[in-house]
Amino acid sequence: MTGSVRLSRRPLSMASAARALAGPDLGGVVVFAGRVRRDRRGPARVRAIDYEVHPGPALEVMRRLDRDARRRYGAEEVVLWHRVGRVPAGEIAVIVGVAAGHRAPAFAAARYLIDVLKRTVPIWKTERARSGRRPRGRRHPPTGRSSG
Amino acid sequence: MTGSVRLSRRPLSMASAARALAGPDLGGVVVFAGRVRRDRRGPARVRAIDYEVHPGPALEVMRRLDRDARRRYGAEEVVLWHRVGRVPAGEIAVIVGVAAGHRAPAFAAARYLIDVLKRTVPIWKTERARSGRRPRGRRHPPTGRSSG
Amino acid sequence: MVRAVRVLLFATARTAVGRRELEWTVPPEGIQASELARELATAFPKLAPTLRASRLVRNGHPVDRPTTRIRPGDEFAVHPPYGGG
Amino acid sequence: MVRAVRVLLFATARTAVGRRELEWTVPPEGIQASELARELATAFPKLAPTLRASRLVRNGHPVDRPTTRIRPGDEFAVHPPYGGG
Repeated sequence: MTGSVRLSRRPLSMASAARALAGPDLGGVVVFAGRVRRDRRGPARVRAIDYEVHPGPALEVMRRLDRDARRRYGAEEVVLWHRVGRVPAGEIAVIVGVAAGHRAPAFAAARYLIDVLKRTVPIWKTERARSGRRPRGRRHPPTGRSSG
Repeated sequence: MTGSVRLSRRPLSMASAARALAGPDLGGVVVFAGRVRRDRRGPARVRAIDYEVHPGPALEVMRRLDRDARRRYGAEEVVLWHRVGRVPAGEIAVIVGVAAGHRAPAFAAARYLIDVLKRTVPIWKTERARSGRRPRGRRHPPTGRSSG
Repeated sequence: MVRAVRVLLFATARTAVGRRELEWTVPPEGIQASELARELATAFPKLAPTLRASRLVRNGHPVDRPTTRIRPGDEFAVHPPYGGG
Repeated sequence: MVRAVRVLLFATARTAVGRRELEWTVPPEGIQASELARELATAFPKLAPTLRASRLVRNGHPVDRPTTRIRPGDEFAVHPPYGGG
């Protein structure tokens, strides 16, 4: 069931994720969505984040995370979706979802997936201010986050 | 914003919960849904769970949980919905959802809400087998769970 | 004149009594919560074990002390251990 | 005959070089990964600090040893620290 791993240039939907996590014996469902935040700390507001990806290796790592969630946590359905390209503030950049028999493993697996995804999947982000450029006065690395 | 607390005789939807948790500076959204499971341990399968509620005190405790999630965890939007009456296997009995600036408080608050809801909100469940009665051979208390 | 307490029975308390709700006559000056519980256990012996494990709730608020007075017109609920979710 | 390695540059590596992709000529017998990185850092001095913080990836798989040989036709990617989500 690694069809649940996806890189997408189109908006992501929590409703679609919930539909992908159905199953009559799956009592606990946890869905996490990371949204692009307007950054309030800098002189310019973040209007969007550009997500860059190295697709082959990214999908390979995501499929490994999917397998880990099933083996280690007993996740029975997994959603691991990341948007790429420009994502406007307020929209969803990443969704992880897990359905399991009970709530404890569902929470644990979802937390594992998002934490490890951020550290190990070859995806990078660049903030964009209103002009479409990086916010003025910012230093690298960008500090705006979708879900921190 | 305690309008997010709800007892409902109608089906609950994760999509509606996700819509209730929008906000441009809310980077982390966690939604938990507890579904009625068919119980595989007894001699008869669970086909539904009847949820009984004492509405006034239940809503009062749920509003307190909502406030706790905001104060202790920085949750900025909260969803705390419980279905009452007969809920067929596979359908959602409870949804908790949290939107916060970042993912860590969103996960912590969602976990807090479902754990404390189960222990402190005056809601009770009775399993129903295919016949509409409690599964044969079962002892009180019922062991079927929506989310363990 | 109201002379009764409205008793609400949930879950195992309901099945022990066979009803969701009772009108229970009490003296005009009321009755202690523990005494009302004892009267109910006497009238419905199957309710006794559930009562021992339950929280008693007066007008929507948990009864903290057994001496809390329940008066005519009050709602008195028997809350077995909760099990939502 | 293929004589070049396809070099992929992401994030800060891309901005340091000003391009997403390069064709980098190497000897027919290939070149060690560490040596290829050194050549790139020499050609693009702004890339040097990013290279030191980056993972090198050959044909989609992390380069574990600096002596790993990169051959003509290979894909060689520079992965700065990840930041998805």
